[in-house]
Formats: sequence, structure tokens, C-alpha cells
Amino acid sequence: MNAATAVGATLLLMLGGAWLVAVFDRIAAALVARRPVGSLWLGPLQSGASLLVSRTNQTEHPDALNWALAPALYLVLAFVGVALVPFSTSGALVDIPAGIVLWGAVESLTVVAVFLHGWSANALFPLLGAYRYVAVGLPIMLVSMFVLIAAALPAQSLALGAIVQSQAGLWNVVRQPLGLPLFLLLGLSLTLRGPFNYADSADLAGGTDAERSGPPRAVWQWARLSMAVSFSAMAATVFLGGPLGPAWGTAELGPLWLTLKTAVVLALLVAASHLLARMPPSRMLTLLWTVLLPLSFVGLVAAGIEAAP
Amino acid sequence: MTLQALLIVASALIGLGLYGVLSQQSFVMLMMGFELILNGVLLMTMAFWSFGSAGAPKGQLLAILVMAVMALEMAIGFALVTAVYRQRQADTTEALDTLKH
Amino acid sequence: MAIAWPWLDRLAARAPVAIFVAVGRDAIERVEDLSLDARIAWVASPRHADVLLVAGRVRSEDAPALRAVHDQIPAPRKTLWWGSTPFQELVLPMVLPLADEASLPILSLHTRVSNSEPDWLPDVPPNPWRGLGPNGQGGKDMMGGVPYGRPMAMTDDDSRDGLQLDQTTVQIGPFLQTWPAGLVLELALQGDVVQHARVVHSPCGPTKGLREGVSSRLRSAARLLRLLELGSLAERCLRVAAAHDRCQPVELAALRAAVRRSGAFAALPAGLGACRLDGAPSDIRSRLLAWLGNDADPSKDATTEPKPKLSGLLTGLEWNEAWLVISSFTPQQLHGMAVPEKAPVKGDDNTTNSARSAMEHAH
Amino acid sequence: MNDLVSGIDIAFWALAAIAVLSGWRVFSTDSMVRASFLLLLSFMAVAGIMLLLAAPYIGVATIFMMAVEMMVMAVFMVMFMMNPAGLNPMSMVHQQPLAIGAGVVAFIGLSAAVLTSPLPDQPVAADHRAIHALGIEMLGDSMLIFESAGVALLSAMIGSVILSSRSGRFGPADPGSRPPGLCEGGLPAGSVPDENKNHGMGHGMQHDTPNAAPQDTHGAHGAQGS
Repeated sequence: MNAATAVGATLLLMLGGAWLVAVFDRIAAALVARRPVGSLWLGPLQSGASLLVSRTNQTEHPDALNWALAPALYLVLAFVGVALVPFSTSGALVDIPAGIVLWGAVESLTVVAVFLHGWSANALFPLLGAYRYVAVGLPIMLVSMFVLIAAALPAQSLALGAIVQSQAGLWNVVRQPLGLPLFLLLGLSLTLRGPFNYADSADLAGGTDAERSGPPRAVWQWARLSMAVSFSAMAATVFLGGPLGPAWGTAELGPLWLTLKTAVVLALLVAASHLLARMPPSRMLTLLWTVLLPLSFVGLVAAGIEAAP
Repeated sequence: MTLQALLIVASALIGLGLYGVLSQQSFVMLMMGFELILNGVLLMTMAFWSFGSAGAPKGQLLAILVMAVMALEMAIGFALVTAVYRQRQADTTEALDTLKH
Repeated sequence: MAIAWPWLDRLAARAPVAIFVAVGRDAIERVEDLSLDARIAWVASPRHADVLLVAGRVRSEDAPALRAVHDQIPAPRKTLWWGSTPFQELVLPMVLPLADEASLPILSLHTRVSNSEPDWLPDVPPNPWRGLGPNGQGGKDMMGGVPYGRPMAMTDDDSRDGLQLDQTTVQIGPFLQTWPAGLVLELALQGDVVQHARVVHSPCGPTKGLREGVSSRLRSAARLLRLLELGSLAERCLRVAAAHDRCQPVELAALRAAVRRSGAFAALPAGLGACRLDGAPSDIRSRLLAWLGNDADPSKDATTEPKPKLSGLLTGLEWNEAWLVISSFTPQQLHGMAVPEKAPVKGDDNTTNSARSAMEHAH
Repeated sequence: MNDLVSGIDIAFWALAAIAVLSGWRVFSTDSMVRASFLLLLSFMAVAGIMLLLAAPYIGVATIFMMAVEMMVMAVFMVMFMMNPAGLNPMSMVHQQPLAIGAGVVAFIGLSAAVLTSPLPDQPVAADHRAIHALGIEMLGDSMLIFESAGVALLSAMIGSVILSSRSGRFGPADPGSRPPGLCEGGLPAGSVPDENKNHGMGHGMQHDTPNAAPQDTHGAHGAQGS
């Protein structure tokens, strides 16, 4: 696969994926609320267009630079995440030997982007959202680090391509049953969704997003959807074998398998965000530090024992 | 990109960090000065690793230790700041002058 | 900045109309029914809205807040007065009685070609700049004062761990989604922990009697679920409530099971908002469970016991918990609980007492 | 080959400029939150240089670690400093001439040492498996060093929790962790901090701090018609 195809595939996955997440969101909302779905296929585009045509606003004394750049930073991070994912068994757009560590950097910079978005507005609700998000976003990131290191153990490599190859016999989702569920929690946090939506939540009138209108808000929302795609592609790579397909397939079908697996993870992510209740932050912090973090560590130890020669 | 250029950039970072440490009143800003110095040290370490040792792994290990030192400095630094603040409501160096008197 | 391409406009015109609702007296149920319309989206922040809907009579003390909210809606903006009296100075306001359906007038208002409404407030800081003190904020030195109408953050005791960090004093309300209509609270926040709470204005009391039917209890449950980020489930509650209002048979057991499956009860900390209510101890979980139950109105003759004070229940809670507690009371229950309280004694420069004494101490 | 080399050179000088400029801005910006993210930018530029040096793991790990560290730093800034949003301009510097002098001397001294000493030039091969070598080293010959660093971090964690928690050795920490009396109700064993100094003054600010500007950071004109 040459570079041009890879770039094209990335962009396509990003645009189509964001739209797909929005469609999934609508289906899930309608199913849970027991109502007809309504305008399903065009609905996301219409909502996006209505944000694009409305007017940009200004808050009182914002930190102008970060106020302008935070949505773009979030979007760029989502793109970096997708660029790291190997589309086929032959490689990714950005193929570096420490790919999974770079994804960790994307995770931590996402916390920075959300914080900057809320802080720079210079208003109460966005600031509270940002502050709260950092408190929950950092420990859940630690959980994901343990989970990802566990996934890298059988591959004996930090490169995503090697991690995919190591799953040729058995996918990590089976080998490390704790991994994917814990990693999905991180996905909810990265995309500010449902049970981990501490930044842009209803009890803050939209949180970090509360003071936004117009095209920048469209970028922010698109970035949230794109981050969901990025995360799902990463989860599909690390736990579901990425572009590996059944034995009868050929290597050229790799991107197709990856897309299908990404869509499955996306559906799980969207379902969780509509079906699960969110706890107050202090309760969530207790859960994170006393249950989830030890659990992920147990998973890491188990993976280490399993991977030992 | 030569070793000389890398080391001069690192020296500039160390000089800036030293300025920060000496000039800032606030504890937290003072810690940022230390961090900047360690940033320069990290760059020097990796420069020597890259140009001076033909990639001996011990150089990278030293860089990891520098990072560990940064984390230690942050953790203990913030704990001390919190402890001092709890007792005196002070978060600047000038406020802590008990030893002078 | 906005993008102007004709095809984008056509696409945008088919999106649901985003409304921000300033809920006044006795209008909340009408608004909730309106929000079930697929052509309308009830948004949480005025920054996200196209149309301001003023539903029900707005008290005179809430008028300044209403003006501020209106001016935060991005242009081009429109206002619909639904069962409320427009401000005197407005030219040709669009008025509709609360009994009429609002969805079609909102859709007709929402045309992007026409001009936007002008601001209702002059674009100046809410408090004039006082120019007092060395830094102009009106306090002493760098401390104190009320710059731009907001008290300066000052250190104060922390009820939780004793770390005396800065507190911000803010007024919350009266127009927020899932917030009791008309309630204005003054909160001293340290991070997101409420250190002091004071009721500034009580909520618009219910005038339709103190009846609590299945429908109104389900609506209360919907407000609580929305704060748990269960917006879709909250919508289902509202739909069931609306069906009940139309005298259709409703199945509450399935709804209750769905709420239980979502982990809502596990997510709510046990004992949060615990108080004696109507002669029995209750907390947030038991109240939510009772709302989703089938049994008749539990409040028989509830007037014998003094009601707990809302501000007392909020102190020491995190922001999210505080709002959950507020939403765990029906408007009827909240009626006697949130009585306006006097502001604490203030000094000449409006700093809090402890900050003032601390400064005098320092001099 | 020549083009490639100059491309790396351009990237290096650009990153070096970002690292030094943002490092300088850390101490000249007026908001502490901005300062901590400028420091992050400086770290990220240095990490970029490390990537150019064919040290991918160390470079990426620097970004990763520093993003978290600076985030924590920013939250502490917001927590401790006077204005919640940290947007209030203020200047809190002292002993400027000394500090500038020390910084300049350090820079010139180190640079002179760099320029006058003979420097090795054995660059790493481009296909050097740096991460693999590091992993073998860490869990092989240098395991003791690596583990000691881990233990040091653990003890720092425990120590920081103990230092910053409310319950001190002699009861709650906030009244001032003073030792108990020598006899019942007697004077504390040890020196007593001067209670009247700087107590409750809010951050122990000096009264003549210059350049404090309007505080307009709270609450906002915020969405909710406050």
C-alpha cells in the first residue's frame, strides 16, 4: 500500500467514522427513549450545518489563543490516533517503533486539550468541567496504561504492527479478558461520553462547551466524534487483531476487517454511553483508585505470567 | 544538527531554568524553573547518548532516571507546598522567613 | 464569523430548532411536553440556542437574568413569549398564550434570513469599575472588592480537609435546564465543593395545588436522570408521563427495570441528601425509587413537620451532588424548603467576614 | 542524502527555537496556567529533538509524562493561586538582577565549555534498535538501578500523601503541626512558628506586589444569567 492510499483511507475513516458515530448515537437514543428515529442519515449533517451557519461568540476576557486553538488541538489528536493504526498487515500511516506509547501521549494530551478548552473560556461552568475532567481523566489514563502495556507484552514490542502480528493465533480480547472492558472506559473518558462525561455534562449546562457557539463548536463536536473513531480503531487494533481476518481472506482485505471491528467497538462505546449512569466525581474517583486501577494491575500481572516464555 | 549545537541549546534551557528558580517568588513557579533545568539536562543526556556513545543503552537509562527525578521533584515539591500552605497559608518564598529571625 | 453557503443554509434549515427556555411559573410541564417534539431541541446553554422561549410568567426579580440570557443567544436570535408578558420596551414581540401549542410558532420564527433582535442590555460590565484601591477592584491591596460584580475569590475555611484555598462566590439560576424554575442560589465554591449555600430567590411556587400524580413524579425522575447523563432514559420517562396525561395506560415496571439496569441507583451515593421528609427518613435513592413506583401520593398530610432547609443540605457537597440533591425534591416539596435567606453581614468592601478579619490581623 | 540532512537540520533549529522561546516565556507570561503549558511546549520541542536523534521511546515518553505532569501543575496553579481561572496578570519576581546574572553566567559557562572541549562524534546508526536495547538493559544489567528508581518513586508517593494529608503525626495538621507539650498542657517541645506573621493573609502575598490588574475571572457573565 502506498502513502497516498493510506492518507486517503485515513481521511475517509475519519469523516465517515464521525458520521457513523452520530448515526449510532441517534439510533441508541431513539431505542432507549422508545421513539421513532427520525431523520437518521441526514440528521447529523443537518445538525452540523446548523452549527456552521450560526454565529461565533466571544466570552468576557477569554484566553484568546487557547480559546481558539483547543478544539483544533482535540481534532488533531484524534487524527494522530488514527494515523497510528496499521490499516493492513504491512503498516500504518505513521509507523514508529513506540506507537503504543505515542497513543499514550495522545491520551494525556487530550486531557490537556479539554482542560484548555474549559479554562480558556474564563467562565464558571466551563472551568468546573475542565477541573473535574482532569481529576477523573488522569487516573483512568493510568488504568489504560496498564492495559496497553499488558497488550504489548505478548508482542514483546511497543510497535502497533507487532502487537497486531502477535494476535495471529489468539486475539488479545480473549487472551486478556480484562483489557477491552477497561479500555472502553478510557474511550468514554476520551470522548466525553455518558458515564465518564465529566467535562461537557448536563449538570454544567454543557460544561467546557457551555460558552461556545458557531463553527468552533462544530469543530469541537466533530473532534469528539473523531476521537471516538480514533479510539475505536485503536481498540480494534490492540484487542481485536486489527486488520487480521479469517484464514480464507487475503491480506488485501485487511482494511475491511479493521473497519468492521472499529464499527463494532464504536457500537459498544455508543451503547455504553446511552445505557449507563454517571456517578458523582468523588464516587468515581474512589471506584477508579480502589477498584479499577488494582484490577488493571492484576490484568497486567496475569498477562505477564501468560507471556512468560 | 551537531553535538555542539545540541549542547548549546541545552545550556540555554539550563540558564533559563536557573533564572526562573532564582527569580520566582511562588513555590510552584520555582518548581517550574527546576523542571526547565532538568529539561536541559535531559536534552544533554540524549545528545551525548546519540553522538558520544554510539547508542549505548545506559545513556537512555540515564534519561529515564532524569525523568524519574522530575517526577520525584514534582511529588515531593507539591506535598511540601501543600503542607506549608496548610500551616501558614503561604505559597511564596518570602512568606517563609521564620529561620531568619 | 459564520459560514454562508446556500446549500449549507438549506441543510441547516432542516435541523431541529435549538431553543433555550426561561421557565417561569407553572410552565415546566408544558415545556417538557414541547421538548418531545422531534423538530425542536431543548438545549442547556443559551449559547447553543437559536430561539429564546419565555414560558410562563417570569417574576420581576428574574427579569435582569432573563435579559442577560437573551443577550447570550448568538445572533440571529428570536424570542417567543409563551404565556408570559413581554418587556415594555420591545417592539412587536411575539406572544402566545400558554394553552396554545408552541411548536409551529417556534418553527416559523426560526428563519435565518430575517434580522436578529438587538441586545436587551447595554454591553457594559454589570458593576461599574470602582477605581478604588491600588488595583482598582475596590478592595484593599490585591484582596477583596467586587470586580465586575463578582466578589473576589478569597481564602476561607474548607469544610472538607481544612486546606484554606480560594473560594469563588457565584449566583446560580434562575434559568437552567433541569433546575427548579426561579431558584437562585448563592454558592461559595472551593474547586467544585460547595462551602456555603444561600437561597437568594425561592423557586416559583406551584399554584396548581399540591397534587403529586404519577405524571409529575415521573417528570421529577426525568430531571434527576438527566443529571446522571441518562438523557435518553429521561426522555422515555417524559414520554411515559405525557402518555399518562393523555390517559393512556402506562407500564411503570419496565421503566423501573430500565433505570435499575442503567446503574442509576448504584451511581447515587447512599445517604446523599438524607433528611426527614413527610414524616419519614429518605435519601436520594429512596426518593427516586418512590417516583418510579406505582403507589399513590405518599404525601398525605405533610404539613405537621417542619421541612429541612435546602441550603443546609447542600453544604459540603460537590457541585454534581448538590445539583442532584436539589433535583431530588419535587417542586411541591421544594416549595417550603428554599426560603430566601439574608446575606451574611458584609463589610464596606464586600469581602467575607473571615477574609476581612484575616486582613486586619495581617496589618 | 544532502537534502535529507538539511531537512533534519531545519527541523532541529525550529524545535530548538520553540524550546528556548517557550522556556523563556514561562517566566515572562502573566498567568501561571499559561506558564505551565508553555513549559509543556518546551518539553515537547525537546522531545521532538529526541525523535530526530533516533530515540523514539525516550522522546515519546517525554511528551507523555510531561503532558500529565504539566496538567497536574496547572491544576495546582489554579488551586493555590489567587484567581481560580489564573487569568489575572500579576508579577511575582524577586532578586531580578541576581537571577538574570546567574542565568547568563550558567549559559555562557556551559557554552564555553561546550565550544572549547573536544566532543565525540560517533552518531547512532539510523537502524539502531534503541528501544530493544533499552529494554534488555533495564531488565538485565541495570535492573538494580531501574528498580531503585521505582522504589524511590514509590516512597515519594507515600511520602507526599503523608506530607499533604490533614492528619499529621500529632493530630490534625491544620492548627499547625506542633509537637505535644512536655507536660500536660505545657509548652510544645520545640520551636513554635510565629503565629502572627503572615497568617491568614491569603497566600502570604507581599503588600507591595506590583502590577496587579483587575480581577475579572470569576463566575463569568456565564451562561446562566447569574
